[in-house]
Amino acid sequence: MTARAPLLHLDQRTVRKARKLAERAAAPVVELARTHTTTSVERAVLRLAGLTGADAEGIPWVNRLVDAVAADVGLEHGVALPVFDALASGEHADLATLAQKAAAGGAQFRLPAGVGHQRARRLAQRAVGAGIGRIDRARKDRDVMLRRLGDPPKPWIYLIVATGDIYEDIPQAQAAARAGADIIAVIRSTGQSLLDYVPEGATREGFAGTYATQENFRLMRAALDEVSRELGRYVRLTNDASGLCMPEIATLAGLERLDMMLNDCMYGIIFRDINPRRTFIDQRFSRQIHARAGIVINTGEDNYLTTADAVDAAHTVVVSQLLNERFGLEAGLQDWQLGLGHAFEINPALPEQFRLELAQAQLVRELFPHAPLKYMPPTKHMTGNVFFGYLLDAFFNLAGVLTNQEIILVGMMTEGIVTPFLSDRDLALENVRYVRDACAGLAEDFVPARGGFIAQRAAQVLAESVELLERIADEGLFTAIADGTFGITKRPADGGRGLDGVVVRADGYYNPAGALLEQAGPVGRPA
Amino acid sequence: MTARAPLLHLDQRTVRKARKLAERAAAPVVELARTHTTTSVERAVLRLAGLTGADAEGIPWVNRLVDAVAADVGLEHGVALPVFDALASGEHADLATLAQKAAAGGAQFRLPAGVGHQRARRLAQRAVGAGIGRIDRARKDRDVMLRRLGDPPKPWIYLIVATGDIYEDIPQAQAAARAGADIIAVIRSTGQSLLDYVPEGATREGFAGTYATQENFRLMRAALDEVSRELGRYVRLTNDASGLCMPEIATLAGLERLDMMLNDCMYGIIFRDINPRRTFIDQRFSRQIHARAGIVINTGEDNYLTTADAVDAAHTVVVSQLLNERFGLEAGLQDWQLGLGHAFEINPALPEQFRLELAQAQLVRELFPHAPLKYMPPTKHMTGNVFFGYLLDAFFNLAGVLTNQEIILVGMMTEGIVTPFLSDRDLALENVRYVRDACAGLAEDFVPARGGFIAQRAAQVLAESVELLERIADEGLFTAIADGTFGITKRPADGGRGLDGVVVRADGYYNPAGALLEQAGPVGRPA
Amino acid sequence: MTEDAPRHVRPYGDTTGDGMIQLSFTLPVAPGPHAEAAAAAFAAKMGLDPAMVVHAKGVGERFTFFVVYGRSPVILDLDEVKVVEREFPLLTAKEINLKIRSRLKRRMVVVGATVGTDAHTVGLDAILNVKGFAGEKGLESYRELRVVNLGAQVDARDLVERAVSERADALLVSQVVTQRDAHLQHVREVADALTTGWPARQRRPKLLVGGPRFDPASAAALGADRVFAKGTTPREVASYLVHELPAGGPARRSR
Amino acid sequence: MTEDAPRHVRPYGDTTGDGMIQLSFTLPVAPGPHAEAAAAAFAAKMGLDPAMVVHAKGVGERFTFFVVYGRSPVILDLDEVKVVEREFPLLTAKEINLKIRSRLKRRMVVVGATVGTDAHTVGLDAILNVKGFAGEKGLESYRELRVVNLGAQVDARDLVERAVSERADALLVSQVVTQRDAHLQHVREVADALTTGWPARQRRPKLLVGGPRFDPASAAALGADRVFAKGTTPREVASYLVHELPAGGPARRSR
Ligand code: B12
Ligand code: B12
Ligand SMILES: Cc1ncc(COP(=O)(O)O)c(C=O)c1O
Ligand SMILES: Cc1ncc(COP(=O)(O)O)c(C=O)c1O
Repeated sequence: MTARAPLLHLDQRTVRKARKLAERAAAPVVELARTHTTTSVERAVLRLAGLTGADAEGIPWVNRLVDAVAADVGLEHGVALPVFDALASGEHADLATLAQKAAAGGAQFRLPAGVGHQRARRLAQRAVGAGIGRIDRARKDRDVMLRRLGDPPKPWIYLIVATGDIYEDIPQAQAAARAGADIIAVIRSTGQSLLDYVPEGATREGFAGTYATQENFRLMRAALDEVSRELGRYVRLTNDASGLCMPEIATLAGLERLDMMLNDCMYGIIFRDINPRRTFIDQRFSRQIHARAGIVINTGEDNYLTTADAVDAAHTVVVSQLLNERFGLEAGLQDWQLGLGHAFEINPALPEQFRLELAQAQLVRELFPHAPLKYMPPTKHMTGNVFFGYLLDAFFNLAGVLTNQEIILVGMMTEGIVTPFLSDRDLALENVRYVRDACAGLAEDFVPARGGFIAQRAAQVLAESVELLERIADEGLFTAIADGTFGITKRPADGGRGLDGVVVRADGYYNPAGALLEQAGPVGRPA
Repeated sequence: MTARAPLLHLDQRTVRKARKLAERAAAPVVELARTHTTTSVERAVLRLAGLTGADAEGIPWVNRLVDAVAADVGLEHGVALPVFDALASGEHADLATLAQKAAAGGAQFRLPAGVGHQRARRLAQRAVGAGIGRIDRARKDRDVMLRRLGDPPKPWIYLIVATGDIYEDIPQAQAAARAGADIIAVIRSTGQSLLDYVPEGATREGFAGTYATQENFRLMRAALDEVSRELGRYVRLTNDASGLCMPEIATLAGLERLDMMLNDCMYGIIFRDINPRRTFIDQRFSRQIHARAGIVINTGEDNYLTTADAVDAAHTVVVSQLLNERFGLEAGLQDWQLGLGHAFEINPALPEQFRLELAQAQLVRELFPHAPLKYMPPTKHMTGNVFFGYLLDAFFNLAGVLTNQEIILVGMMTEGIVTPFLSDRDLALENVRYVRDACAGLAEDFVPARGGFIAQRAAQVLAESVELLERIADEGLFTAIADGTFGITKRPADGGRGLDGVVVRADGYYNPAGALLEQAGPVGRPA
Repeated sequence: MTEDAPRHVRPYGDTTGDGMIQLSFTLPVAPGPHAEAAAAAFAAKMGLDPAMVVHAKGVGERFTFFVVYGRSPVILDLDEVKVVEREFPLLTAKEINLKIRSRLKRRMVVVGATVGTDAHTVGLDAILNVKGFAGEKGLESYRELRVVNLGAQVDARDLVERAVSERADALLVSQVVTQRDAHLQHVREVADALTTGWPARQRRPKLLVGGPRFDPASAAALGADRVFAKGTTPREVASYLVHELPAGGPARRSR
Repeated sequence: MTEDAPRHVRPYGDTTGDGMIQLSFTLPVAPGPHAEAAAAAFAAKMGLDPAMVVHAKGVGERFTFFVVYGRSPVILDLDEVKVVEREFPLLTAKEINLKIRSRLKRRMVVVGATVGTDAHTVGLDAILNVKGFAGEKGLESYRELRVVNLGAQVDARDLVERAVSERADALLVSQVVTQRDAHLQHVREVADALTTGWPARQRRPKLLVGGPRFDPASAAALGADRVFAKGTTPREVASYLVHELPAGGPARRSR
């Protein structure tokens, strides 16, 4: 897809100003993330080091081990040193044995110093390095498959599968791929993001979604590899990182070669009532992993418009996108990995609704010309009238074509009713296909009048965004979140779940993954 | 609606050439119509003179009387002189009595000469003049209602009602009007256009349509007057003129204040296998009546695309429109009365289908800037997939908005299945309303690139039209029709039904209506 | 169907056996809670349990339109489903011409029309005209077939009269308009006309009926020999025609 | 309904009594004539006669999606349709505040939450928050109501515990996710927690349940006092709450 000349004639100084303000607003939060760790970050380190499995109650060994370390020496120096110090003692065959013993009270941890410190550090680095090596290999495998099978042209068609049962999901995902999906998203069971551990194994009992587990990731990726080969095009897989286990899930995604991940700097705060500090710390580490894994993140601004009004709150979407961009770049992601989210959520009863949507979509397109935007279909105004819903989805598809969106979630006519039926997906793809083909070059004929309705609306939203960013840069992002700026949901900095998992890093804090990832720097775009 | 600046940059010399050619192609046919009459034209004269009713078998008295005159003296001088001569004799109380007696063989006709001729002529002129006076009054009544109630802004929403039963039709039509219809079309029972008489009375037994009768016209117009008053906007009524009784139905429409009529110079030929000569003669008289009645005609080019391919035959639509325009203007219609027909019938599976449709719709728009175009929704490619059909109708509605069409037929999702359900109409209006409102000003942003895909396609269709018109002007319209030029249906000049009703006018031919109408000239646009 | 396909099935929403279906309909009831309850009751009487009335919209003052989703209790035994399988082999044009030649020793005559007040010819033409349908040429393109296409709006008796005079081997009748069962009525008229109008000693021609809304299983009830539904191709019709030729030697006509 | 509305009705396509409805569903059957016959058989088993299978589309190799139109035999007796009519008068905010004041002699306490793993708060907030819904202000705006909104993802036992400590007069529970009947399960958990967790001597608070997919008639089955469906407005809920107040004099609480 060749980028089109900009149509909105945005004031470029204002655009630059907005970016500068986002950087200023993000700075203290980045500093927070650099100086703190969380239980989930530490568990992710152990996962990279190769620790898997769970106890009889289903609690993963990484949780058991981190809890044991925390009890003995605290987490402020990270788990790596105490754990690899204990391993180095030779008393424990491997990480798994150590974890089991620790859980049973049969292992003691200390903070090694001197030679012990050096040795533990070396061991930790080697183990975690191996994990990162596996992520690198997964990335290479993806590159090879992309070269061999071919990468579908953008826009990519993104379809959700959500039966709750991985063994129903797999054939549905394969059917969706055969019907034209470029990306399969398996969404999670309603409860999972609040679990402070990642469940294990293949699962069949989710509600309105399937549990994100390493084994489910593996099964689905294998199924999609199979269908990719059959179809001669690489079918991407995505899942949700956001939640209490963001760093770990990001790690598992890297290991199992997922291709994209829902990962937002604020989604967990606003929509899952997860503690703000916890979230900002977790998201940084998880994005460092994504950066390394060559995973494209999808941010969640679309969600704001399900609670806030899409016209009144249009600028909050843009502000959040600028923040997500800033946090993402800082964590090492590159522009092509920033699937910033937005959505077609303006009330269809509003006069000029479609043009307002076009203004917003084109604004986002021009603000982030190199980001693969994730464009979400109408959800809030989808009712039980499936015929009208099907029509609204068509206009969403049309807006995507006219404004060159790149990751197109496919709207379902039953959005207002049930999680998608098999036939919904098929009908939805028929809808996408018609609009894409029948209007293939229509963007050529879409020329918003200079200073006309669309241009004016875009300029207004940009101006409101700058205004809001100024306030946030001055008063702080935590204050803004506490005030209900995003999704009109108030989340105080000390509220929500998971704050007890946040730990201030001590001076000697050591995280071999963090260290490796910080130094690595960007790895570049896939071939 | 303010006319937009043209977008296609058509070559105006080519446009003028096309019109000249259409005039040349039409000339011999106009000459034919001026020098011939038909049974239906003569029956229309009697209807204007006030003759109504039917015999026990349901055959109207106008038919009986014309047949009796034809049997005695032939029709080459028209019915007026023999009939009013007989009346003048004083032996028959009135036209109805005369018709009854004639049917029973109890009246003799002659061609009056001298004083008798003058007297008959005077009487005829007075009687027919009274009928035309009634049409004039109906037109004034419409003007008054339009002024009082207000005329809905264009585009006008056009909805079909077709239960077969006038008493089911009426509440459905009223419901449609309340739901937003500006025009109600009652379409006819499948068999009617081949009947060589107009049925009488209120009817309940049509197939896939309701019989067009004077009483049904009256009932429906009254019902719509009622709802117009309730809604505070004038709701128009339309029906079909084309068929073997075109002149009579046009007359009844004028008398009963219908507002539009389907009236095409070739529809009956191609789609009902009515004799070409008969049709061209009938259409001229019927249009003279429409002109007088201030009725907007709707032509039938949309139908060609149900039998021919909408891409290959695009130019045949334009050629037919130019011919319909020419015939219409010649018969005294004004530009605002020329509801030229076209349709959204390109195969939705074709790449760039929507842009091809836009090119055609915009071309027609620019060729006939002052005509209220009648734009027909997809029919041929509507399948049993009502969801997809609903979507296709939305794109039709969008094309209408983008290219400023003025009479919008409303597409039904069940088009491929059944005649419309009550709910189809309601859903269809929801579709229209969304597109109209959400995209209200979108035409402002629709700017086909100069020399781009749309402009090129339009230029190509125009060029092909000129080429075809050249051939028709040279070889004759009858030859073209016989060759299957329109709707890929071959209709030889001497084939089809109703040729036996065509009569060459004799030197002394007299038709008081024709005379009044030819001399009247245009009456002007309604207030 | 593959070997391991189940014999008993239910509708599939997103899970095997969930039985989920969608329904829409209008009730002549004024919009409101009573109407919604009526819709739920209607769905329940159709067997849905649970039934979710997900959309209700007044259409005028006396009607309400509904969309309902719900679980149908119906379990279908696929082995009991009767399907009109093609009872004849699909032949190539060459084979068809050859068979006619060898069995009939003359060209086969087919007379086609859309009867009654129905004016739709596209379907009939798709079968008869050289141009054909779905990439297959129409019956006119077969050397050994003589096609008489009478077009549309043909009276049943006129059709039979013409078929008599053309010595037709088959009548091809198309019907598209189905409102108030017009198509069934018109086909029965042809069957009747054939019974009364066909010379007693002559072999009665086959009566083929086609159109988008016929039930393939309704031939007998209509007095026809075979019904062709939506999507029929010319070659299917030609293959059927030769299949129905008397098997042994040439069919001789009694005069 | 007007006086002359009929008591027995059928679905209305375009003619009174035609019984026409539309259906769509997927069968786990490979596309083809057998599948279409199966769809027709399914529709027949649902009672449609005639049933027209107007659309059939393979979804992958093992499924086929269908659209069917047909005539349902069901005749509905409108007098038999049970509708949960509003059993209480709709009061103004003023009247509501007054009644609480006069009858309770203190503010009424309501505790709201979306329970279980359901994170949807928009519906609950529409009822509780000042901002309200459909132009009506939410319960927080009533002077005599004290609203404790616990938000979403609240455990049933936590909710009841909090209700105990707040001395709640009513629990307002929202449920939006219905897949695998999650909403029913979660509501039953609250009802159970209330039975076990509520102090024996205290008046048990009213349990109000709301969400877009509840059957209004299901309250008893869920152990709730009342169910509020899609489109509920805050004033309805407030009116219900005062309607349920003990009629005579102030309600005194035993400690
Ligand atoms: C084209 C068309 C027209 C054209 C017809 C032009 C022509 N010369 O044929 C025009 C514009 C003139 C027209 C007019 C009318 N039409 Co019309 N028309 C259609 C349309 C859009 C497409 C039909 C078509 O051509 N299909 C394509 C062909 C190839 O498919 P087919 O007919 O199914 O044929 C295939 C098979 O069925 C089979 N087959 C068919 N016949 C035969 C015969 C034999 C022997 C065999 C073996 C096989 C066979 O083989 C074919 C190839 O596979 C349909 C809507 C739709 N999308 O289906 C409405 C439709 C058929 N029309 C309809 C109506 C009501 C009318 C009118 C009566 C409306 C009116 N009152 O004015 C008029 C009058 C016509 C009349 N007197 O009959 C209705 C019928 C409703 C119903 N079920 O009763 C439809 C469904 C539209 C609607 N929803 O209202 N129409
Ligand atoms: C907004 C929304 C979200 C937002 C929620 C934000 C928030 N803070 O609430 C976000 C984006 C976070 C979200 C997430 C998910 N959602 Co959601 N979401 C929706 C959506 C678009 C609108 C719901 C809504 O707000 N309606 C507006 C309110 C006002 O209506 P209401 O809830 O019906 O409330 C009214 C009445 O029901 C009643 N009422 C409701 N509660 C109560 C309580 C009481 C006491 C009373 C008296 C009355 C009452 O009064 C209200 C006013 O009239 C719907 C789709 C749709 N169009 O309906 C999907 C939908 C509800 N979501 C769905 C799903 C599956 C999810 C996810 C589980 C998907 C996933 N696996 O990731 C997630 C996770 C959420 C979770 N853990 O529960 C499904 C549920 C399917 C089902 N039937 O089981 C839906 C239907 C979409 C779909 N078709 O798949 N979602
Ligand atoms: C950014 C982001 N992360 C995660 C999720 C899903 O998270 P959960 O499983 O908590 O619903 C979403 C869903 O919309 C999202 O937008
Ligand atoms: C121009 C024109 N006249 C008349 C008709 C209807 O005529 P009939 O009643 O013969 O179907 C149509 C229908 O499409 C038409 O387009």
